[in-house]
Amino acid sequence: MSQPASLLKINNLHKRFSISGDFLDQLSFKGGKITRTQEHVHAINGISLDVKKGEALCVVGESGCGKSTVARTVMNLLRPSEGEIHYAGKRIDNLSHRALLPYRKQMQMIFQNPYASLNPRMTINQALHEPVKFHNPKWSHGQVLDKVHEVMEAVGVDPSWGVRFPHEFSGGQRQRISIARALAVEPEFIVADEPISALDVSIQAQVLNLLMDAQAERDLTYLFITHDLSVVEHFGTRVAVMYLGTLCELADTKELFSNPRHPYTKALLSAIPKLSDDREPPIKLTGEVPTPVNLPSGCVFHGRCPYANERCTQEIPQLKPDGTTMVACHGIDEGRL
Amino acid sequence: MDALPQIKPSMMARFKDSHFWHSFKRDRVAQFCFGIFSLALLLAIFAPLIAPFDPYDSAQIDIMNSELPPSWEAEGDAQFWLGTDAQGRDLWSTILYGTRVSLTIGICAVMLQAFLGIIIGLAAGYIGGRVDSLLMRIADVQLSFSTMMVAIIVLAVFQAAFGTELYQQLAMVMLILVIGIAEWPQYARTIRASVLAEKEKEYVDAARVMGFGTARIMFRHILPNTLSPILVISTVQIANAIIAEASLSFLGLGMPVSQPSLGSLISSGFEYIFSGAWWITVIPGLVLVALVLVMNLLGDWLRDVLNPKLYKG
Amino acid sequence: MPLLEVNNLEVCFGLRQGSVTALRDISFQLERGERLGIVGESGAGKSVLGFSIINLISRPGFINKGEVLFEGKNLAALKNKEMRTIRGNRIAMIFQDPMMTLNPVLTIGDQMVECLRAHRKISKQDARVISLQKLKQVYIPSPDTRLDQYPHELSGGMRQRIVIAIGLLLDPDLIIADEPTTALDVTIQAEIMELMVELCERNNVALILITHDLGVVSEVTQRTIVMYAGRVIEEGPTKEIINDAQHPYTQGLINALPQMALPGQRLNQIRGTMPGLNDLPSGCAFSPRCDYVLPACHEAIPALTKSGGCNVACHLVTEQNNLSEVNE
Amino acid sequence: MFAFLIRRLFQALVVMFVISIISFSIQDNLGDPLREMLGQSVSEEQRQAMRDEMGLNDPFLTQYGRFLGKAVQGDLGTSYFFKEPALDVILKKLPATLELVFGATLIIIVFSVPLGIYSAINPQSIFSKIIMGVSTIGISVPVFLTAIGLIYVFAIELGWMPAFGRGETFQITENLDTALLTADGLHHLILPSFTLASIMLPLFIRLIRSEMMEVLQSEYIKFAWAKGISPWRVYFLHAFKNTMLPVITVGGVQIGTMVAYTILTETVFQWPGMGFLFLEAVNRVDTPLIVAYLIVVGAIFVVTNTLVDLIYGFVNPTVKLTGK
Repeated sequence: MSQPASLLKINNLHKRFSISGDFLDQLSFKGGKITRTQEHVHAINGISLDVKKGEALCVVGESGCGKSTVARTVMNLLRPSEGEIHYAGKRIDNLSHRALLPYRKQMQMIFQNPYASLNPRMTINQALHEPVKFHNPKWSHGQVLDKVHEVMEAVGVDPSWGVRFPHEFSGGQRQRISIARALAVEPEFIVADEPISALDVSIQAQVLNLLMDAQAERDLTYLFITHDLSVVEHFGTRVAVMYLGTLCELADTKELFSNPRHPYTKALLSAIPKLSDDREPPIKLTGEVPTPVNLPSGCVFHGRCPYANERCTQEIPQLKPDGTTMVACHGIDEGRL
Repeated sequence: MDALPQIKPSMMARFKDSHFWHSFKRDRVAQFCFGIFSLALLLAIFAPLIAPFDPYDSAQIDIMNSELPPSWEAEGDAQFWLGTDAQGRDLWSTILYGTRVSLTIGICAVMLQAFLGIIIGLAAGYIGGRVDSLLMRIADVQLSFSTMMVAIIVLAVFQAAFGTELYQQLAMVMLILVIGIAEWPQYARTIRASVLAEKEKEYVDAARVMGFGTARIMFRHILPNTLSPILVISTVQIANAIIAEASLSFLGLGMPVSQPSLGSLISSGFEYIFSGAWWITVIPGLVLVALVLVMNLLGDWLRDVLNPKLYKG
Repeated sequence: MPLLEVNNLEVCFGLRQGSVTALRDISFQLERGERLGIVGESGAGKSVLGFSIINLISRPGFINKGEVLFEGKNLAALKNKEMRTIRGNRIAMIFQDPMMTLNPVLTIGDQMVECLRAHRKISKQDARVISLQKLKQVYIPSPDTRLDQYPHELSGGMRQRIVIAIGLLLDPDLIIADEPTTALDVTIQAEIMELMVELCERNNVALILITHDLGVVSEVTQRTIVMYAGRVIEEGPTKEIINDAQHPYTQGLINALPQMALPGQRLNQIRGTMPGLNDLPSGCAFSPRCDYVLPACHEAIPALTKSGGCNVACHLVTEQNNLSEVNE
Repeated sequence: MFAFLIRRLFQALVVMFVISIISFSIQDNLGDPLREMLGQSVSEEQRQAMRDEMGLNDPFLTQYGRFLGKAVQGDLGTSYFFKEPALDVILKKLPATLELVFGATLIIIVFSVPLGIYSAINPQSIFSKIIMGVSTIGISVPVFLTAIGLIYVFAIELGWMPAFGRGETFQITENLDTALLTADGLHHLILPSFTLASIMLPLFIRLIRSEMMEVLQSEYIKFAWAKGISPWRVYFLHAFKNTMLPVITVGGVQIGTMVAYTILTETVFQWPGMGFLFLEAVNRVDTPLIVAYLIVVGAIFVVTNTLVDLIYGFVNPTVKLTGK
């Protein structure tokens, strides 16, 4: 499914974290023998995605499904255990710190917690000047200043507030400043990791609108990570639904909301609390959410899926096209669903 | 949204507007302690100018004047305000010089601790992995042995190896080195804990995403955010270092009697307490306790104001 | 007699800079078996309200004025010892984050049994039997092994069920749930909410659901209170509030929801942020953010007045009502 | 459990290795054993012969190996001063030091727990403020000054307590005696124990208080209140058990400090324990005794730290010592 227009391409990405501590912790004494066992959190298990230029691809899933790990791996904050990440046709996941620098200017990130994403000891001006200066060392002071003013105005923050420290701002304002910081280096691709989930409802709308305006004005491409499906309907061009480190479904937003295929997507959609009275009761999922430490065999969702059969417990389903949608489900593959 | 002053506040204006300054203005105890500490610092610095006698100059000492009580006592001599010690030195002058020695050792030792602790703590916290576990394991072992134990053993061994005479000449340097090196884990652990807490915060990720280098992130972004715990722990550590020095001197492993710190002065007076010469022990003892107490109270106040518990993570 | 009646409640926090009023002039009633939602953004005072009902506001907060009548008894004036016979027994509370609510060093069984034995004179064995039964009621798989487990061995959803089971232990008349599903995933949230409604209906328990999520409120509750900056600004049947909100803030809140805008369109936002409790504007606290502001809004705090099936605190609504009355 | 044991064993080995290296270097460089044995009157040639015979001219590693071999068998040399095996001399003094540590620990536990809890529960009360004030003064007074003060007041001025010594002891075996079983011994123990406790007590009161105050802020304590259980149970079961976790960790670290301070306490009170002996040995350059002391103290640290970790794992259910 590679197309020339894709800006970011993720190929069969895996990420594991060891949770067994050091070498000694891994040893155990069983039946008179010393054995070494290593346990891993399987945060991402073979994900392939591509983000097309100019779109907003939303990655949706519940806590622990690995969506934030995808974001952090894409931004090279984490190194993948397996797989490759290509940006504009170049492989970037194995680059050195220095070789990555040009990409840092093109790819930026917005974080979840507005209270932690700004350095408390730096004024807003310092926080915005530093990256501009760092990536444009030849710019004069005036040029840097102009750029900082421009982005501050773009996010609706009065430039005269620049002398203040982050703690003097509300959560929504801080999130605007974080967005300004990302925009300051003129990126073309932004990874937004749950940028609105820590904000109040009335502020969420403000920030979401701001992100949409910025996309229109600056021709941005987004990888938008969220747990909130209702936001996705507005924001996303396409949606990728994740469960336990794997991709269940990838579809155009409209298609996903009007005609969800994967049983998990259906359950997720039906669980969103709605204001209207006439909605169907949520699909009840049975069973416990498995931990990413001991992944279930076969389809990771089979333990909670009402339609699971023998094959689902053994064989890992592959992402296959079904109409315009890509879906990983044996049931759909077999035409049962 | 509300209107804001347009001018950029200066450092001084910002300090005057800070929570820190406001709570200092409100807190009488903090002001008092700061006053006493400043006074002690001034007296120590200008001891040679203020002291009526030079206790290091044997020409000024007359053994006939030994064990004279303070001037307000019946047998006191007006010449010696606080009386004299067993060697006939003026106690007031000796205390001034002793405070100078104690403070010098305390402050220098803490500077050494801070230097080692900050570098090791930052490295362990930010780099993590094997470096971290190795350093922290060493710190654990060293801490469980306690500074006192390490200092006593090291100083005892050196004293035995050098012989008393040479040792006494090097005493001050030895004390600074030993107290400074033996206490590094305290600093390193505190810094490491706050670095670990800071590292988790997203502003560090934001800096990494910007492509900043490790050194820049460690020193420009993380280090300023660990200043509060550093300040708190430094205050308390000076107090601890002064106590440690006094204790070592009391055991005869610290400053020699010819060049007394507050601890060795107390130690030398202890022999005479049974014969009624209480002042040689009690007066320097009170000075020592007062000095340490104000440092500890300042530390408590700083802890309340800067609230570094937040960094516990 | 209503089960719970709150009259003119005022809660203050004594801070060094002076006292800050967190709740002002709160009055409402709750019938037996009724499910009431309290909605507001963070800082609106909804959690403080929940805690002040069982008189458990953390220091330095205190009830300054007003009364909380539970079956006619004023809880705000009760002594601690008497209050203890009500907490956990007649009124149970469910907290926000199940990861933090259970004591990490005590087993689930210990934490259930102690609650029963604090209010009833029964043996440990009997208490265990009741605990087991309640765990079954909240559909915990293999409940007997859970009793001897520690909280860290269980998942978040499971822990919240246990917290609910603890709440149900003594068959209370009222459960106060403070954001019970905010820390949980959507699919788990739906389960827990359904469970709570089912249990409340089956045992005829009244529920006060404190949340910021209008969707949850509309699904669970019969009546809703909307709070803003420490005051009730609108109160009425949930359906009416959701479908036909009268206060501009409530309208804004509902319209800001992503599902209220057309897909792909900009969302309807409320400008500005909620003021802090110590720098409230004069008059209506919402006036600086309101699109329909009148001169009166800056002068007087609007009182809660009846309008249709609801009570609304808004000068605009009052004025419009007066006008239509005159016209008639 | 397995990893824990291995790690402990490893740590113990490293610690003992470091101590043995230090000890050996001391023995190797401090004082001349020949002079101690032979006196001044022996000629240089005879000395060289003796040195060769005793292996004193062997390479460092050979000598160290020999030292280690002997040490493992419990032979740490003979004290120059007492002319007895150094280890025996030290071990004979061990009970006296342990008594002191025991007395101080008892005082610390008996006072710090109730006072710490009280001042955490009622932070605003006058009594709590007094407790906190006194404990701040407490950490500011060096232990030897406390000792001097106590001697001055209770022994010299009031004459209630003996000023120094261990008093009568009860002989259990030839090498094992205790002051805990005689009235006179206990009488002598009071002042030194309080002195030794005086450093740790304020520290533990403050620690228990601050940890408990933090625990009392937690959600699960709020939930416990909301369950309507008795304050007694909330404070002493729910809060206290969680408070103890950090206190145990710190307690483990402080054992080392406590042993170090026995040296000071024993010196002031002339309490015939290991610390006092050690300081005498330092002044007499009695190398084998210094070495023996180091090794015994090292062993005590390793053992107590292991015990503290075990207790921690026992109290904290989230730590699994029993392995996966």
